[in-house]
Amino acid sequence: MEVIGSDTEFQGSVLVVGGGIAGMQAAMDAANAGFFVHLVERSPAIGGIMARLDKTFPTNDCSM
Amino acid sequence: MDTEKCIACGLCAEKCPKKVTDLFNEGLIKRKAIYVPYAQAVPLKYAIDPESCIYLQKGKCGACEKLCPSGAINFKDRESVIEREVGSVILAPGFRSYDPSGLDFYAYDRSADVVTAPEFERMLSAGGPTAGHLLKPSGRAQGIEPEKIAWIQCVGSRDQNRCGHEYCSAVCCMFAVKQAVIAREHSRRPLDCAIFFMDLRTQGKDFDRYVDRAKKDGVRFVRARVHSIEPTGSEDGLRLRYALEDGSLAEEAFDVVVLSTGLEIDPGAKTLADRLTVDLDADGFVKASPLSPVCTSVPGIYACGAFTGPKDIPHSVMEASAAASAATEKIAAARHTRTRAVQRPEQIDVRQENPRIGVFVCNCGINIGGVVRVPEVVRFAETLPSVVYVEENLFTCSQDTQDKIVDIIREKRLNRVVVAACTPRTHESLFQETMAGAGLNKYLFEMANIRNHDSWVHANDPDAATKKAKDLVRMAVVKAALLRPLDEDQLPLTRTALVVGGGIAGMTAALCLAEQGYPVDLVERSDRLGGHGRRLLETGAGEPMAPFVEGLAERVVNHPDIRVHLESSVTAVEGFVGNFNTTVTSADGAAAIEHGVAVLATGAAESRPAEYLYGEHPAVVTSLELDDLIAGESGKVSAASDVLFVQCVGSRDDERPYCSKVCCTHSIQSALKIKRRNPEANVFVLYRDIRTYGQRETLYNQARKSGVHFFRYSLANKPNVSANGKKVRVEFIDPLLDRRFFVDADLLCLASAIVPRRNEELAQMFKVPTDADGWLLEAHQKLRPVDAATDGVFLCGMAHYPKPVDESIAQAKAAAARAATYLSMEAISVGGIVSVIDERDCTGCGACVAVCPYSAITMDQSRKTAVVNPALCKGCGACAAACPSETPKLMGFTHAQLYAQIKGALAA
Amino acid sequence: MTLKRMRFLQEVLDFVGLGGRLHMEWISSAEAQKFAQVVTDFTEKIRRLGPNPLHAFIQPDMILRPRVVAASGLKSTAAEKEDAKGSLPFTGKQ
Amino acid sequence: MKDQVKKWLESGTVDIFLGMKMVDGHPLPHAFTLGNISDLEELVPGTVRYPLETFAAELAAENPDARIGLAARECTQRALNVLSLWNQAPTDRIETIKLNCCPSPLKEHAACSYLDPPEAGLFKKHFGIDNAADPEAVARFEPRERFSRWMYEFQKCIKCYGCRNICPVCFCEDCSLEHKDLIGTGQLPPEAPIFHLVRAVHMAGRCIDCGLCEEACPADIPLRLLYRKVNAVVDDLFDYRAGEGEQPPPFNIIGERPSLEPKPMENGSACPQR
Repeated sequence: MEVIGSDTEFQGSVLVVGGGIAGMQAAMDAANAGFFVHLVERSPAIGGIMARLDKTFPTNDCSM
Repeated sequence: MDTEKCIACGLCAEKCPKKVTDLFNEGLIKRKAIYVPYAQAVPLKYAIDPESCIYLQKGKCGACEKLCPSGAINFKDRESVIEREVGSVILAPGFRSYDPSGLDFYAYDRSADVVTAPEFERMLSAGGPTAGHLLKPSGRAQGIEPEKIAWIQCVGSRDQNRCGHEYCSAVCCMFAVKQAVIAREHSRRPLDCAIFFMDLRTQGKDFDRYVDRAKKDGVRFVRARVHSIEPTGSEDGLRLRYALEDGSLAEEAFDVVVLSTGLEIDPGAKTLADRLTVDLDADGFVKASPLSPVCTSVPGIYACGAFTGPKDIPHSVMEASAAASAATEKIAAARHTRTRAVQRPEQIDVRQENPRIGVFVCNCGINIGGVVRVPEVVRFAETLPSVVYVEENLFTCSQDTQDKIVDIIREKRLNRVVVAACTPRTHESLFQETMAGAGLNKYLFEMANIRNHDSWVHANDPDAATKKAKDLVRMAVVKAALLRPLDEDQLPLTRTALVVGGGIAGMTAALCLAEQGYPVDLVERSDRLGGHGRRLLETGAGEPMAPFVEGLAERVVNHPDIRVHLESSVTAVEGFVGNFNTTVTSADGAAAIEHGVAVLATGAAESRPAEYLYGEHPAVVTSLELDDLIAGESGKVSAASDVLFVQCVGSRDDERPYCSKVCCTHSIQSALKIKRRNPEANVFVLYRDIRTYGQRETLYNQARKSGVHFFRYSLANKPNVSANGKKVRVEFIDPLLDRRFFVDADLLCLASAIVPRRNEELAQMFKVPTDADGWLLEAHQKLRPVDAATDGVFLCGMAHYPKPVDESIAQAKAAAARAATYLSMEAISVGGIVSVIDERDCTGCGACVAVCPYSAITMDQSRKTAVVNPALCKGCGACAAACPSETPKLMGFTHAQLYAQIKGALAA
Repeated sequence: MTLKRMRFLQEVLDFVGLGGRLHMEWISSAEAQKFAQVVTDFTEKIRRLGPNPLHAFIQPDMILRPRVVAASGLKSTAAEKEDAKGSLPFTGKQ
Repeated sequence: MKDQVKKWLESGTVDIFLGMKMVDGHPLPHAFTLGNISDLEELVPGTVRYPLETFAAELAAENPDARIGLAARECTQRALNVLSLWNQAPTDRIETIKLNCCPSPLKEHAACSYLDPPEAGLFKKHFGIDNAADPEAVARFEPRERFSRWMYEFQKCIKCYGCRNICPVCFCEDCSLEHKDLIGTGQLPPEAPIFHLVRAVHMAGRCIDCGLCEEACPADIPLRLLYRKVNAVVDDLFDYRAGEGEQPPPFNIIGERPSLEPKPMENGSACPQR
């Protein structure tokens, strides 16, 4: 990996931009694997577009 | 807004004088300038919209600041820049829905009854502006319900002329069908739903089944491109004009038209990408190779979700996990360096003590206290048995109250705590932490929800609310008296993984895990790695497969942390997450492998068609066989002057109702190759729906431009194939001209179905169920697409469902990421709220074994008793309900505790 | 499955004369209005059905009571069925 | 039959044969083995009914190698099927001699043996439920009357547990009917209707309609009718008949797709029903 030079120490943290379903999942997985996560979302709540959906296919589950 | 202080009481929004358009509800209703986006928002904290706030704009008002009971509002708060150093970055900015405003022929600007799909989604939602009551937008005030709704597909997708988006948005066909089904459910009257489409692209797992159900249910599917929507201004509503397949023009009136608007990238996301110098493609999506689906052009920056191409939720979730895997791979050495563990005092043993219950009743500002007479509830609680201390708090959840609770637990020697406040869903863990901080077992805690279940529901009836609060407190107290401390054991875990299957998915998963620092055993049935990847020629983007697969296999074989077992198979599996013990058998004998997690990547197979003269005539081949012919440079391909492809051979029929997902793209790629090699050749594709979803649409357009002929056939009118010397004669009906044609083809390529491998035994050993079609079943189709229902077992690649290479790789990386969340744990925490079976009372009838959804209960045949594995038990209680003699005890919810609670409820 | 179990209980309760007091509805967390409506409707329905007749049974002396009541309802053994019905021992109104 | 049993024991087809033996004029359950083969003279064939299958199950559990024989009526066979499904009786080690049903004047009324139910007395006629009635007849009463009549029956219960003790398919170690939080102790009659309804629910999909409970009941409660009803509901909902075939018990299935809709609320609900 060239961007982080061999003399720099790795940061054990990840920045996730976007708090929709993908951002949330990525943040959870990274955090649960032992990395500190900064999650940035521009709106006041996470959830993204999925939170606006009524039900989801093909199981007709509630999207909340 | 200080989110630490905000208690989401809602007073501010109630008093806020400024109303603004609610964008969450697609502008269909108004909200206040201080707001929560929606009722279930996380965090559930109010926010000020600075563009609309009167105080922030004009310096006056400030009503909310004065009213806020917790002093959470601070108008002096300013935007601040926070700098953080991070190891890697994941971009997941999502998409926005295409805005059809400019398209005059769809009359979106002119008629309220033409709505976009996201708007319709809010109209259907129970949490939306009409509370899920389906109303005609133009007649909402009068309560007029629609009788006929039309969906127009491909608005802002597959349309280069008007909106410049060549790609298919991949999700609209399914969401339109879903909306039609749900709309019919919501409507009190029979609702006529029609979907106008070009190709029905429902290629996902179980999607075609859903469509079949919709068809049976009466949703109409009309294969037509609607060219105009005209508001009639009369009761007729909207007039749709369109051309039917046979060329005749048709007209039909609808009350509401839903435009199935496609996905596009938000300009904000493009700016973000520019700032980070991440390359985007012509469509605005992140430029990524199908062979490394979540990597951007900048090392250390990864992307997932709709930002890398239009996709549905399960695929987004998969990619998100894949991105987490990729983003943490290179910084794996720094794992746990930025996180910290919690310190707690030693636990006090209270088992020999009589219950001493402390009750904390919360006012929740005025949320509870404004309705329920809290002092009266406090006095009542004092009279309850075993209660030794009762206290009223303004906010029981505040930090200073936590400290106070700890002091009181010590001072009054409390050994059970009841908090009467809001919902355990959000606050139980906080109070349990407080308990642990005071040295009490966290399971000696009980909550009574006197807010959501009481003060909010009976806001206008303080007497009833107070009475109910007492009932709820009594129920909690009688249950609390019976609570017992529950132990959680910490089991050590083996930090290694077993990957079954050495195809692209299996190798990718193995490599990702090894890069994360976890040793991997890779088991492959055949004598070499690569699987089907070795027979594929190139990816959807035209990259050659062979060097990639070769390179991948080499890296796997040479990786110090990967042990490859060729010509081996799994013959026995014991144990559970963290502690599996698997027997792998090869010609050399059996070997026991200990591992903490397992990834199943056993792939799928190409079916051998039983029709169209396959196996009887040398000109008839399958897709993969054609690939072999093309790769082998045999004269057979170059010499062919007429080549014909038949799609959906063995897919989407009665026997296999699913779509094999990759064949449309595969056949079109092969067709293009043949055309390139011999431009004079006539190439025909007989299809049912062309499913080049997402950006694969480009290939379809290329094929049409290069002169490949496409003809549609239906299941009722399948083509007829007969031998004609060295050629085969294929007869079919062209629905456009309504005439019979035949082609004497030198080569007939059958896009045969992809079928699951018959590995029920392996699935059974790992306790992973298969679905009706034989694919391995994930824990949740949307939200846990790579987890199996069994903890510590993951699936990826074709074993889960047919999918192209990029999706297989993403899913494999995702499986590695999910597996890493277990492998990085300190220990496996076992116990707590789990079921316990006393073998003296167990008759061994097996009812609990049959109902356990997590296969956590097994039958000890020698002793004839059921045994619960606490590492697998999730505490759902199904066994406790199924047992005829109430033998399984669900700790924390035992029969005795529940009966006490019921009696408490009825004691008034 | 839940649905079938509930149906089963509904049928059994109906068979012993306690029908209509059990109801199940699928309501998601996003369907607050529907929840409120269902609960309101069901409360209304239960109110119409009247108090639970079982309440008449919490007295400790009930082993004796029905015989006494029965005897009083049996002045003439040839009493018409309607009469007998009129003096059914457990109607929940007592 | 005696000859057959003798042959079985001598040839080792079975190690133990369970039957009734006449002791001082009373038929009592007895285990006939090679060791006491002379006892076979006392074997009572036919008429006596007793759930020997429960002994067979217990014996089989205690002696994992023993092969057990017994005479089986149709109901015995059904009970063995149920016990086998519930993992209580290893049917591969249990041999049966087919036995005709004991003669019963009401045989045409029921599927198998049904001892003459007592002629319903006046009280029962007016306030209770005739043991010979069928579920449909009971369903024809008005709900309030139905409730009253059932309560009349249930409150006669003296909590002798006879119904449970004689039941060939009751095998729990820890019986719910003795759960102190469910059924209070020292109270007569037991909490009506909870006692009987709990038992009825446990009988659903399990009762093999042998009628022993009703024979055992000193209070003449029409238990068989109640259990026939719960079985009918199970048949209706799950297409399952207890004692027949090898299907797993219906209440233990999870994860199937629902094939029903919730029962609509009567008197009109404002909620949109599908």
